[in-house]
Amino acid sequence: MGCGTEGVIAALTAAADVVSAHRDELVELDRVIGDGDHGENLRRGFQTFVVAVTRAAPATPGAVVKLLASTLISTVGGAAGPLYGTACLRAAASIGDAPELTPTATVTALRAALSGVVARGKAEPGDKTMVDALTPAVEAAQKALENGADIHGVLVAAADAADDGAAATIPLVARKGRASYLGERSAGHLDPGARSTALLLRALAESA
Amino acid sequence: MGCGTEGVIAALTAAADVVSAHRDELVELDRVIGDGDHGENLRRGFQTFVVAVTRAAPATPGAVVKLLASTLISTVGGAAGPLYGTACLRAAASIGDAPELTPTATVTALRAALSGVVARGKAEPGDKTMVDALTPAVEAAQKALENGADIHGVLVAAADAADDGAAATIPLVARKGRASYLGERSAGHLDPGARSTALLLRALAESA
Amino acid sequence: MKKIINDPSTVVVDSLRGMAVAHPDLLRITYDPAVVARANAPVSGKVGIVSGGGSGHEPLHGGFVGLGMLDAAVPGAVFTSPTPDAIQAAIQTVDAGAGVLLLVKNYTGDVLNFETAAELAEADGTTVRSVVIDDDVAVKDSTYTAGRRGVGGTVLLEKLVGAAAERGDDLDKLDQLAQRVVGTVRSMGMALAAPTVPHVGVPSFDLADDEMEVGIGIHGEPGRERVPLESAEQIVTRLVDAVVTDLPFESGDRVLLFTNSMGGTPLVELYLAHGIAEGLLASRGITVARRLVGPYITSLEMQGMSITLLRLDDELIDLWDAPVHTAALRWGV
Amino acid sequence: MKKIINDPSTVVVDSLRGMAVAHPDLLRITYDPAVVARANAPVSGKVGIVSGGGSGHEPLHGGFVGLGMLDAAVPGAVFTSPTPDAIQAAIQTVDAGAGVLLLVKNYTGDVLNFETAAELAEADGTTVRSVVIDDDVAVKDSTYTAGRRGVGGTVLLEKLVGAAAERGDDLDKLDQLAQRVVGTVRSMGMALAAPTVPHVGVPSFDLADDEMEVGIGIHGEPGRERVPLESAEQIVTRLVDAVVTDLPFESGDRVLLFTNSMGGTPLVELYLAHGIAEGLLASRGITVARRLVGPYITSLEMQGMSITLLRLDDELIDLWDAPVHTAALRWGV
Ligand SMILES: Nc1ncnc2c1ncn2[C@@H]1O[C@H](COP(=O)(O)OP(=O)(O)O)[C@@H](O)[C@H]1O
Ligand SMILES: Nc1ncnc2c1ncn2[C@@H]1O[C@H](COP(=O)(O)OP(=O)(O)O)[C@@H](O)[C@H]1O
Ligand SMILES: [Mg+2]
Ligand SMILES: [Mg+2]
Ligand SMILES: [Mg+2]
Ligand SMILES: [Mg+2]
Repeated sequence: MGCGTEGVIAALTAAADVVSAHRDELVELDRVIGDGDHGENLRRGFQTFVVAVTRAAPATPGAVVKLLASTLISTVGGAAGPLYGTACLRAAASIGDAPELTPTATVTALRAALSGVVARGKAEPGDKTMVDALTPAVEAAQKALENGADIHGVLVAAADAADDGAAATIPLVARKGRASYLGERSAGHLDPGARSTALLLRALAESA
Repeated sequence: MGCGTEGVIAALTAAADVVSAHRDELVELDRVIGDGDHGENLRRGFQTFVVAVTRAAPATPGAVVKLLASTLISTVGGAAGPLYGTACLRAAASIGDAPELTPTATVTALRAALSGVVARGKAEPGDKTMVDALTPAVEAAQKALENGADIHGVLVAAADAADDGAAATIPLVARKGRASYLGERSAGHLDPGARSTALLLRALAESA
Repeated sequence: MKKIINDPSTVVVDSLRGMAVAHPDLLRITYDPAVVARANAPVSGKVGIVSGGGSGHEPLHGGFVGLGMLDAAVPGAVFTSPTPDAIQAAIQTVDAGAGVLLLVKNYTGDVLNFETAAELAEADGTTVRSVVIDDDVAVKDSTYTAGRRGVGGTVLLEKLVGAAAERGDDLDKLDQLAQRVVGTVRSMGMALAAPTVPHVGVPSFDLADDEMEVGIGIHGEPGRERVPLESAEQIVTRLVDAVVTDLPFESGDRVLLFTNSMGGTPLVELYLAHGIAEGLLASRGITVARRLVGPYITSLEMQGMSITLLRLDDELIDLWDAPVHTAALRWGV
Repeated sequence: MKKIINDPSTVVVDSLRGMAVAHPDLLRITYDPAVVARANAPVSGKVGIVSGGGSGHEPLHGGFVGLGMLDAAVPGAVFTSPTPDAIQAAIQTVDAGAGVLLLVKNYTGDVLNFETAAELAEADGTTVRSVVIDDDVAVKDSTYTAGRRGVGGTVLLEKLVGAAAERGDDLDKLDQLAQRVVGTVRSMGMALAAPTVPHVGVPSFDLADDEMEVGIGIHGEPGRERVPLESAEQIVTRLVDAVVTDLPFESGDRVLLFTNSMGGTPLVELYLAHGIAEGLLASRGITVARRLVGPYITSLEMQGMSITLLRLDDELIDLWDAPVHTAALRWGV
């Protein structure tokens, strides 16, 4: 049982709602160790996508994710715009024009997304970035797949691992992104991008 | 029994001390309905006088008051500088080069001071200015003189009347000076210049 | 109190020393008495233009000393008009024999001190004229009061009269021009937060997070009224309406619109407000022919703004466009 | 939050509209995407100089668009780097066939978005070069981190490269010049009080009345360390020492000293600080040959300042002195 175009649109629309619901939380996290715009920028980007996807009515899951990519790139700005945008671009490419997402395709797409973020941002695990949420998420998804999980199971495993990965950024001293300017003072705070990554994966898992 | 050069210097030095002691009070009064510089400006002027008078060692009471006048004019600035300066200039002129101040000469000097303030500032009683302290002070001093008071008695009467006159400025709406810009909002506050006038006269009375 | 200063009692002189090293070719500054003069003063054959007042309004007045504007500025202590001897020193410094014009903001202290200085200078044989500017419409005018304050219009007056002096106008013509400008310029200001005077150490007035002061001056004195915080649209409409209806400025008028920051209001907000003001004037049929946008007459770090309107004619436009080279205003050279 | 605005979500565009009407002869501004371009762009035969970044640093970058400086600026949302499509639109607007040079402040977001835009423009056949400026010595540099921030040096870079482009230098020479400037400019900043981002509504950081932030950036991010409030002498010494020892600047060097206000620090304090900085440099045998004093790269209404030093040679002095006509910087024309 895979997931078609409708399902992908529904999942990403649910993700957009989650971002809006957590807009203030993400702004506050970014205010403390960054410049306070992460929540507002992501909200703007995902809300634009919700409008765009109904207008454009893309035909395949890959086309939907590609539309999300271009929308994020052209409306979010900051670091998260290109990073999430590239992630989606790579994910869309890996999905191709398949009519349905399979559990395997889902894990492949997540891996492609991670490779996109790393390719753009050059961050390594432990740098206190979204990579610290996405990396364990991809590994957990892979394991779940090998244990025969369906898409829902794959995404739940990814979301759980992303939550842990995000929480694990709290003690870290940032080496990438704006928080790195604080040096030691960045330790003791949750990284906003890792948090938004965990929130997005959770939203996808719950609507899959 | 009159008051010679030494006595006048002593009295004005005492006045300088009183101004410094009340510097913050005058600043605060002026902060509320003005621009907060009255206490600082008067302190600067009178302290400069204390230094100047020992250096210049003027020979007569009139010369001492004339030195105070020029010092205030050249160091106080704002409205109070020229107003108190002109007051002292006129007072000095009325004293002339008499070796001693008599009770009569004292009242005449106070009247001359008032005429100087009015000539410069064009304020009338009730405008919420130092004139509201100085006018009743002159009248009370005159009455005391007619009742045979000595210099001390004359100045105590002036100081008492100035206190009442200053207190009476509280309900007034300012028509002159910076407080006039507040319109109705100036009512309910003691006028800083009226207060400083009362403080100065009290200092003179106590050292006479 | 949070300020980048060493000692509240030496702020003005310390700041002037920095200004002197920052503009060595432009200014010649003395400290006792404090006078900011054009490096090449006196300019032979030229009428000297002198202004001054309390410090804390920077760049006014020292930032406007230079070619095509002031020959000298006399900075008093913070918010305290300078003393006659300092003003007299400035007059002597710029007097080239053609006379000196004093541009005085209408505050009791400034008027009295400049008056005394003028008398002293006249006694020394210098021909001196004074023009008092009182463009603040927030203060109701009356012969029984101290009258209106001199605010934003002062900047425009100094530029226009300075340009006329530079082209060689004599003292009489400059006196008349200055009075003409005073008669056709109006301003109104507001504040979101109070400034803190160094020697006071606490804010000049206390304002709640949801309040603002309307009809404010430039010395931290409270305004005419305290009202609930409003949107930029409402704030600018208040100011423009008050200014336009006072003169009044009418449909068909050509004006210079000066949108001024009181110091703490950043450019992003100021441009936003300026755009609203231009829209309001356009809807009234008033043509904005020239503009000035920025912090030019301030009240220390006070957050707030003011709107100044000047009715223009061809001569005033030429004078405005004429070259000016000062620390704060420069073009055409 | 106290600001003269209508709606936090439209601040940037509302402000750009005001800037457009304030400078009709100088600028041509589009809003979607937001681009502030020279009125006469593209200038035939000339290399286009483009910069940009988040808004809230005014007058940077839009205030530096004009003759002898930038051909276009790309303003993002407040403290948010602009998106590739907006940057690409700016590139197209200024491309006259001689290529376009992008001046990028070193922030992950700016670098990534400008990088993407450059790729898109190259794909469209425009020759694009990018130079990243990272002059903030407060941030320890390292290949493992995001590296140093681009701060005050950006203003000087835009002026110098803009002047060289105006005199006709080709893309290669401009690229080399820009890298040379980046290699010889250093900055350090501090703050007394935090700014408030419109869409956040509360101060970016909380500072006690007796504390200050040292090594601050221009996005309201806290600095490297929080220390007790100090005197101007101590503050400026901290900044100058950090900047001088980093490059290092040495005895005999000729430099441009840029004393910058973060927005909320008034001119009276800034000149005071500037004077202290000149004294410290003189005592080190460093000659201040040129200066810039004012709020040119700000962080909304943040109270604070920064010191930027650029080592000069004859060519850089000529480029600095060359005519410039922008909303915020103007001389020689
Ligand atoms: N080099 C990088 N690689 C991966 N993620 C990064 C990198 N730099 C920043 N991030 C992520 O971006 C988040 C900040 O996003 P955002 O606030 O939108 O960008 P900006 O810092 O430009 O305001 C950080 O919390 C971090 O997770
Ligand atoms: N026209 C006037 N006539 C008489 N006294 C005046 C006049 N204007 C102001 N004053 C007095 O001066 C006082 C303010 O002095 P000061 O603060 O030194 O001047 P400034 O208002 O220039 O700061 C007022 O409290 C008032 O008593
Ligand atoms: Mg951010
Ligand atoms: Mg006062
Ligand atoms: Mg005063
Ligand atoms: Mg940002």
